[in-house]
Amino acid sequence: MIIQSIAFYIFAGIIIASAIMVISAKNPVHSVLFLILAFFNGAGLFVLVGAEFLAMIMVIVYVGAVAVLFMFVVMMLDINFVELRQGFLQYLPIGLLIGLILLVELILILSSQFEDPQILAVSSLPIPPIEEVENTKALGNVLYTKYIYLFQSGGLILLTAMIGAIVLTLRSRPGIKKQVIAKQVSRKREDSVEIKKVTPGAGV
Amino acid sequence: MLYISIVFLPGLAALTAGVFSRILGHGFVMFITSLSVSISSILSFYVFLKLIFSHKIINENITILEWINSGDLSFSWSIMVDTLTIVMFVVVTSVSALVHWYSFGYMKKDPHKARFFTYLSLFTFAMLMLVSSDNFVQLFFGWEGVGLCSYLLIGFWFKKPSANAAAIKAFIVNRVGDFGFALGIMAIFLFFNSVTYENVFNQAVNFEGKKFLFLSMNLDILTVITMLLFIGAMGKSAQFLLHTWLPDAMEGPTPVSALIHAATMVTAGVFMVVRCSPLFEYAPFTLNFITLTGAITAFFAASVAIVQNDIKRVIAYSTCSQLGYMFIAVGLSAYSAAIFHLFTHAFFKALLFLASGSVIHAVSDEQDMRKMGGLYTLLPITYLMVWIGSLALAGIPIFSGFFSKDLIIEIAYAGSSSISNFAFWMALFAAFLTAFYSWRLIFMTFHGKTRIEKSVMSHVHEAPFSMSIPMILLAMGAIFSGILCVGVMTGHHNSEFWGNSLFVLAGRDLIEAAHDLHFSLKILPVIISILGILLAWYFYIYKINIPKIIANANQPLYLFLLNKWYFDEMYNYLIVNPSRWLGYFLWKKGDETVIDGIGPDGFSAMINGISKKIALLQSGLLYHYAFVMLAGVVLFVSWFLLV
Amino acid sequence: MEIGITHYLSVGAILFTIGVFGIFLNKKNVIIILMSIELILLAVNINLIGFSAHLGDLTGQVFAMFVLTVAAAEAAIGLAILVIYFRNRGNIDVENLNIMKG
Amino acid sequence: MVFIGVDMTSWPILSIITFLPLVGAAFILFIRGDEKTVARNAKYLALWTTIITFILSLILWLRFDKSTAEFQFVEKTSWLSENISYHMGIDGISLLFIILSTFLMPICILASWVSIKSRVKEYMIAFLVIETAMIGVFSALDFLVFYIFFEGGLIPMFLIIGIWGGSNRIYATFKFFLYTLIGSLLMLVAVIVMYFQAGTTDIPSLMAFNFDFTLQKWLWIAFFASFAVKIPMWPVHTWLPDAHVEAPTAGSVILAAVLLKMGAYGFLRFSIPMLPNATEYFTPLVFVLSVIAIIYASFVALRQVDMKKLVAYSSIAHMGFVTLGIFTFTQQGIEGGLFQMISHGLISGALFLCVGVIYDRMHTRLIDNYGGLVNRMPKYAFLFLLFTLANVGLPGTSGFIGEFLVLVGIFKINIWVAVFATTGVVLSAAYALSLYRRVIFGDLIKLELKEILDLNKREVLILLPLAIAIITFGIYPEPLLSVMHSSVENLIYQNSLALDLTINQNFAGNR
Amino acid sequence: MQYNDVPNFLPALPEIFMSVICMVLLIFGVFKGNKSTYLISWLVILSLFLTSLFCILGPKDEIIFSNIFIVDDFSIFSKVLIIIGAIAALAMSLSYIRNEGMEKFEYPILIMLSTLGMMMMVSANDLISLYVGLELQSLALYVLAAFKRDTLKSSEAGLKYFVLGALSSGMLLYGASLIYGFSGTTNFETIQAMFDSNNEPSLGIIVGIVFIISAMAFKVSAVPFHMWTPDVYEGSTTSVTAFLSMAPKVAAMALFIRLVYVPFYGLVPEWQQVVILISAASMVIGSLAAIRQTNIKRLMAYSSIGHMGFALLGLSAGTQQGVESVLIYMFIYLFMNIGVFVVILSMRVNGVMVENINDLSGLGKNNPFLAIIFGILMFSLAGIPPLAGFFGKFYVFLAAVDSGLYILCVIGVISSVIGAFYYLRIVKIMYFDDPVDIFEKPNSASMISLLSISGIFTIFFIVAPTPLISWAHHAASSIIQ
Repeated sequence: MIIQSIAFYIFAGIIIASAIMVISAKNPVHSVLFLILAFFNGAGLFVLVGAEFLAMIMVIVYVGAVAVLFMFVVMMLDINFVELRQGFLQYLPIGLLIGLILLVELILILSSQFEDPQILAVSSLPIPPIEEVENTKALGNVLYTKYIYLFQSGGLILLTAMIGAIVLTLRSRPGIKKQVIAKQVSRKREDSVEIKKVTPGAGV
Repeated sequence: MLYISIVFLPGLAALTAGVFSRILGHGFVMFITSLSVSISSILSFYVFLKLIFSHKIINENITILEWINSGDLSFSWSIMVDTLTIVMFVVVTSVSALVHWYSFGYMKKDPHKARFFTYLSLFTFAMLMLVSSDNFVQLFFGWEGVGLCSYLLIGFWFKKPSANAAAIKAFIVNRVGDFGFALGIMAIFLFFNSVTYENVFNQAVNFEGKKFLFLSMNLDILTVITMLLFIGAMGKSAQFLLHTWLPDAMEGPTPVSALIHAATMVTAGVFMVVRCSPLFEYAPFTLNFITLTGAITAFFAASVAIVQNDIKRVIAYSTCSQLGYMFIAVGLSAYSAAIFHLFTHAFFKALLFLASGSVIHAVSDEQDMRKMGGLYTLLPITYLMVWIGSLALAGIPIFSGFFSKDLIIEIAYAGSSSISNFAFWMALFAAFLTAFYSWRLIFMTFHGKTRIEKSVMSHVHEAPFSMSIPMILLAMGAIFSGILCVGVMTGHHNSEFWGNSLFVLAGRDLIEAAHDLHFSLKILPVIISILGILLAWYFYIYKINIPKIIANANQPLYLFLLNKWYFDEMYNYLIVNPSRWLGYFLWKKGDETVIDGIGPDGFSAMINGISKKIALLQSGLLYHYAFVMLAGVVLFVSWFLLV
Repeated sequence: MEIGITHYLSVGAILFTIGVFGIFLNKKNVIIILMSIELILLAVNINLIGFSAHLGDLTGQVFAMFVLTVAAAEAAIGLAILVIYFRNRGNIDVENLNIMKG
Repeated sequence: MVFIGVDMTSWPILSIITFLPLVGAAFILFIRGDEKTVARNAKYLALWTTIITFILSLILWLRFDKSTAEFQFVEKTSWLSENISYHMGIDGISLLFIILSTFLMPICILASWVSIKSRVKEYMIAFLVIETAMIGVFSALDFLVFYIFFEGGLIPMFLIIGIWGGSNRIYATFKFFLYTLIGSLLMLVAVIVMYFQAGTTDIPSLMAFNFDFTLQKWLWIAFFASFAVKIPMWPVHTWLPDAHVEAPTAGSVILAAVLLKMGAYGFLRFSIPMLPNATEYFTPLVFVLSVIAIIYASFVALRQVDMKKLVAYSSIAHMGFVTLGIFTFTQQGIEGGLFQMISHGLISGALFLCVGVIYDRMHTRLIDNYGGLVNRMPKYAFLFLLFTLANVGLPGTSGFIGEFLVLVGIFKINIWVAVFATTGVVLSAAYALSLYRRVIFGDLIKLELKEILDLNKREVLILLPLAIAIITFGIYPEPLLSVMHSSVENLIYQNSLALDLTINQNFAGNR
Repeated sequence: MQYNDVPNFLPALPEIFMSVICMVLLIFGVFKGNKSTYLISWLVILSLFLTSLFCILGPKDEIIFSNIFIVDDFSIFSKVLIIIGAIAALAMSLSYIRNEGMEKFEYPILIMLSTLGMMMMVSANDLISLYVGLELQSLALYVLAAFKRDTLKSSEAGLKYFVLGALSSGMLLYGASLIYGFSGTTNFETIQAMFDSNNEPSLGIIVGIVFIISAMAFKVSAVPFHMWTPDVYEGSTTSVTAFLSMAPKVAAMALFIRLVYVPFYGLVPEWQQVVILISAASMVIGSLAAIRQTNIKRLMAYSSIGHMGFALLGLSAGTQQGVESVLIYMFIYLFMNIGVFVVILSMRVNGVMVENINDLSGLGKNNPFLAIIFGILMFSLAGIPPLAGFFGKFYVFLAAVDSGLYILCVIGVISSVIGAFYYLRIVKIMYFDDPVDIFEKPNSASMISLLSISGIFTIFFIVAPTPLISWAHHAASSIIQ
């Protein structure tokens, strides 16, 4: 138990610290790196409560795909870092105030009024004991059966994202030479070679 | 049918004239109107004579058409004929007919003759409707109708701004009177639940001394009603305070002054009070008030008349003064005397006006007496007419005024109250002034060296027959109407003549008492008048410079009188100007600044301002948007946490 | 001290708040905003997983999985939009993001 | 009466009259051709539509049973739900307004015959639509149907002022529209509240329903917001002068003659019978506002420099009499108020037409730009005089009957109010006659007026019927008054019953 | 735990049909290239039409996919409305996208995907399916908003929409997580059942509801979550704005209704407070801010904020009457919007789009047909009888008064007067001002027929209002037990 507690506090602490760094780091590259750190620790928290599959996904999807995508974009966009981070403090007080009020309220509510799960006893999809069915399998069991609708919808969402990303960013740049094999193959001699009679002494 | 023709002939004539004037032409219009009024006049005389000689009281009521019928308020267009009506018929139609004929000559050169005659007969119709009404509303109809015609005729020469101003003034001042009159009618309906004379007068006795609560005051019902009615009469009959329109009304053509502003319309107030005698009799306070007003008017108008220079204005103030006499009589319950004076006055005052019209006509529309003089050789007939009229007005024996006016002075003397005493002295003094200004007029106009410009002098001519014959006829009336009718109208048996058209409470009748007065008192007014004539002679023939000296010595008094006691100025200062200012203030400040400023304009300005601020809030910046969203969430969460 | 649901929720709440801060306190760089959104989603996931464990109910985990899926898709589209914005504008300053206002 | 051999009783004659103009408008919409042809055809089509509508509406008058207070020519079809139906019918209170509307429409069309030069087609359509709205308002027996007509009329009026109006028309038309809109929306809320209380928006049923006193007060205020603006009462009157000044002549006529009456009609049809206790409670307020309106507007009218504005302020003052009369609950007062409305419709319409006549010639409405018109325009001067005098309330014209009955009624109830209201009689003479004097009388000095022409045949044709009506009803008002009697009696009777009932309830409660 | 039985797919036929068609058309487009956009658009319209037929004719009152997908009258009503909006938006943009040079075959496909998302939203019976549907439509919309990728305005609109949309989904998720945690389930009906017995909801639930409502308010663009609307409406290319203002609004409103009326039906007093506030704020801000706008799209954005405020006024009633009124309102609003956007899309002078309100001046003379319909629509949007817009307002007020929300009604009255001002301003510009530029006449038959449909509906709704009302009545009664 103690170890669990210590682990929790470490993970939580790092998450919060790195989250703060994400939004306050001067260099966006650093931000991305801190984001990755936060995800890693999030995964750790997931593991602590037995959601191993999600922890894995977290690392794979977020760190492997999303964060790298971010990094890629940050690198790709030629941003002048020197100008950034100015005027951060201008609206800070009121912003902080509202944010803190929200935080205090949330924690107040969440910590004081929590009901016992036994009272609720409505758990519609009980987690099977880990000894019988491991987390990944349990998820798999419902994902393709009970939640097939959601699963398919998720697919549609990803399809949309794909279409979106393509339609927005794909550019057919004029002036860039592309290889068109069919064109190359169908090229005829007459198209490219012209025979001219050259009068001597007159040049072409 | 007879009565209906008397009343409606002029009306029909006016209608025909109005509608077909373009097709039928001036001559026809003038002829048809004059003819119909004359027929109606002859019929009136026929009825009048029949009444006198048959010794039968006439009391008829002919309903013509239902007018208003709403709940328990119901009355009709109808013609009610009794002695009072017949007397008024005679006065109205005869003077009107003569004025019509007179106008043939007087208006010969005017391009709008047809319109003039139409108005005249329309007026006659309205006046006849007024006197023959059987209910207060029809009375009011006639009342307003004559006011309208008066307005139209005063402003007949519409190109003259002063004429237009005078016309409007006449109408509006009359409306002030009507304000009281209308309220009076409403009060009558409120208490009597009817507006027909018959019902009202029959109930009057039940209301004697009854009070009603108004503004935590116990007011006597009949006093209130009669006071309100009398306010109407004051306006129409140009009594003190509401008299200011009458002198200005002289802007109209002279025949109009003769008909409307001397003989008929202005006496409508007297007629109305007399008609309502059954009500007034039970309201002693009002009667006293009437006497007082009459007395003050008689004196006031006479005092102003002595310094006026406009020939018509002198006569106008004289009219005003004479109306005061009539009200003195009315206030003392001597209704028959009042009507008698009305009757005689109609003739001699119309005569005076027509004669003065003749003078004005002769001197190319000049009205200022200071620019006349020495005309008697040139206008002998007119001169004679003015003499007859003045003698009648001054109350010199044999002439009609002697019988009627002196009777009123005697009645005033015979009355026992202090009010009647006051009225007596006022009337006496006014009689003196009357004689003075009448002869001042004669002397200034006809005697002495002429002050007329040469170019005008060459055109001076005596009136044509069309003008002189009506004058002569009127002169007959001025001379003989008194002596012929005094017995019938105010004699010992006058009640047989009047029938129930007049009502006097037992014990209030002063006519008998007046008859019994000592001879010295009877002769007193005459002496006073003669003194006035002599004084006028002294001032304006014998020592011509005296008036100037006196005027200069008493400059303030002179100016006070010359400016008619400064009434016009006072009204301008107290009522007209503040009204204009108030109108402007309410318009510019009230409507535009306050109501629009706070209401629609202010509201839209406010909305615009808010809209501007909201637009600023929409800064286009992402973090502001996010911040607002979050603030919204925080607000709602806090709401649930705290509430 | 026993680590209970409250702890997880607190971490979630703090992360959520930080994510929100990242959106509206950030003045210069839109990319940070996109990352803040990821933080918010992480906070939600922590909540969901925490509840799932607390309730002994698998639904939370399923939910979290779809959140993850969508988050990936969102990131892709977000970055794509960012890229075209950059192409048009030449920078990704938040303060310049206001040609439309009022 | 049998009309073209068909028994009329089985016809939905009210609906026919109401929607006939709309049919005409639809026909006009489909007129094609070059501009001139379209304009001419549109004008004639509109004219004939309105004339036929007028003739049909006369059938209503002829067949109207004066002896009963029941609604007549009733039609009922289900519409939104069982309790919100298309219900039409008229009684003695509404009949005359329908006649007034249909009577004035051909006149308005004729009045616009030459003065409207642009978009004639649209203009005629707008007028026909507004006619439907007007007739609908007065014949609706369902509150929602009433509301739709009541407010639907705003649209064409907005366009009429906005498109064919004067220089400041935008301000005026917005002010008019928004002012009236806010009032009527509040009324809509009140209607809905009533719907939930009584379960229906059927007017006869609502009349029979007893609302709680507190609720009545709120409902009354909401109604008042709508009707007071429409009448308009002081201090929500300022839209009227602006709207009148900017509206084209025929628009002013409709506005003054009919649209203003909708407010007072609303009081009579809704406030008084449905909310008797609240009406009684608020009567002093109405009296005070009406008296202020009469005196205030009269004073303001004294100083106007614009003819239409002057007439507009005079309308405000005259409508003050109407509200006074209505809230007296006496036979004379209410009948006087109704009569005053009809007569004011004729008179103010005529006055606006008169102003329009010279505006068409000179394109100015400023009084100072005129003077001495009688020299060139005797016919005009005569008719204008007649209307001015009717406006002043001279006995013998219809203006007198209304004012007199109202004053008689109000005198019974409250002498002070009567005294103050009567001052309006004096003031009206002052402003009306001074207008007349400044425009008509005097010498014709202004050069630009030297060539002004007198009324042409068309203008005489427009003004003469009004003049005849004003005089006829002034001398013989019985045809109008007799129509009202039963309905007004019933209104007063029901009102007193309702008040007695409350008194008894209170009495019982106290015991 | 075995789920071997084959689920009943039939009720989800419309959605399945659509996703299949989507993919088919996508492949078709990939092969045919952008030239096929026109054809694909018509195919999308056709398949959307078929979908709506499936919706109407298909089975109803079924809950499938283990209680996360529901088909009832309410969802059918909403779906049909959404499809009408989508078809209209697509039909009116056909010539537009060609003129603007953005003929890409993805355009109709994205619209279809977004529509699919909306249909999934309104059929959601579970927080997860809600989220998934919502995201599907949102993601497609983000892309659409930025679709004209080579203009700064469009990309900025996309970015703003995306960031704020993501924030709002974050809020939704956070709220959903709280609901899940405090109720132990994500299923709507189970949640509802909880509050039937348990009268005192925990604060966690309430905060969750607040978060979810905030997210919903964002989707329907209600104040204070409205700030994106004007910018996105202005920045997006006009045909997308047209789409944005129609179908997603209906879908979001339908989802909003389902959320507050199904899972949180037991908590009416709680959420009512929030909805009343955002409704009042939307009505007021929407009408106030619109007054000063000069860009017609921006103006329509504020107008839609105001209208959503009115719809929420009905929603806040918390009764079946309320739901009915919102449905009627949305239906009428959608039809009016069709006409409005046809006109905005026709605002083209010399081949260039114009968006300034003043560009409309003199339309009454230049193009009477366009102007008369647009004018009628403006009056209708202002809620003047006898036009359809009035009935929307009437029913909303009816519901609100029934629930005793008098003050809210008065606020509604005042803001509709203010709102009337700016609608009238447009009429004024069209009819009272002198013409400047002459628009090219909308020559495509689809535009003219859409405009006519919108106009005819608006004018003649009064004649036969009953079918819509009874349909809305059925729909409303299907979600309230």
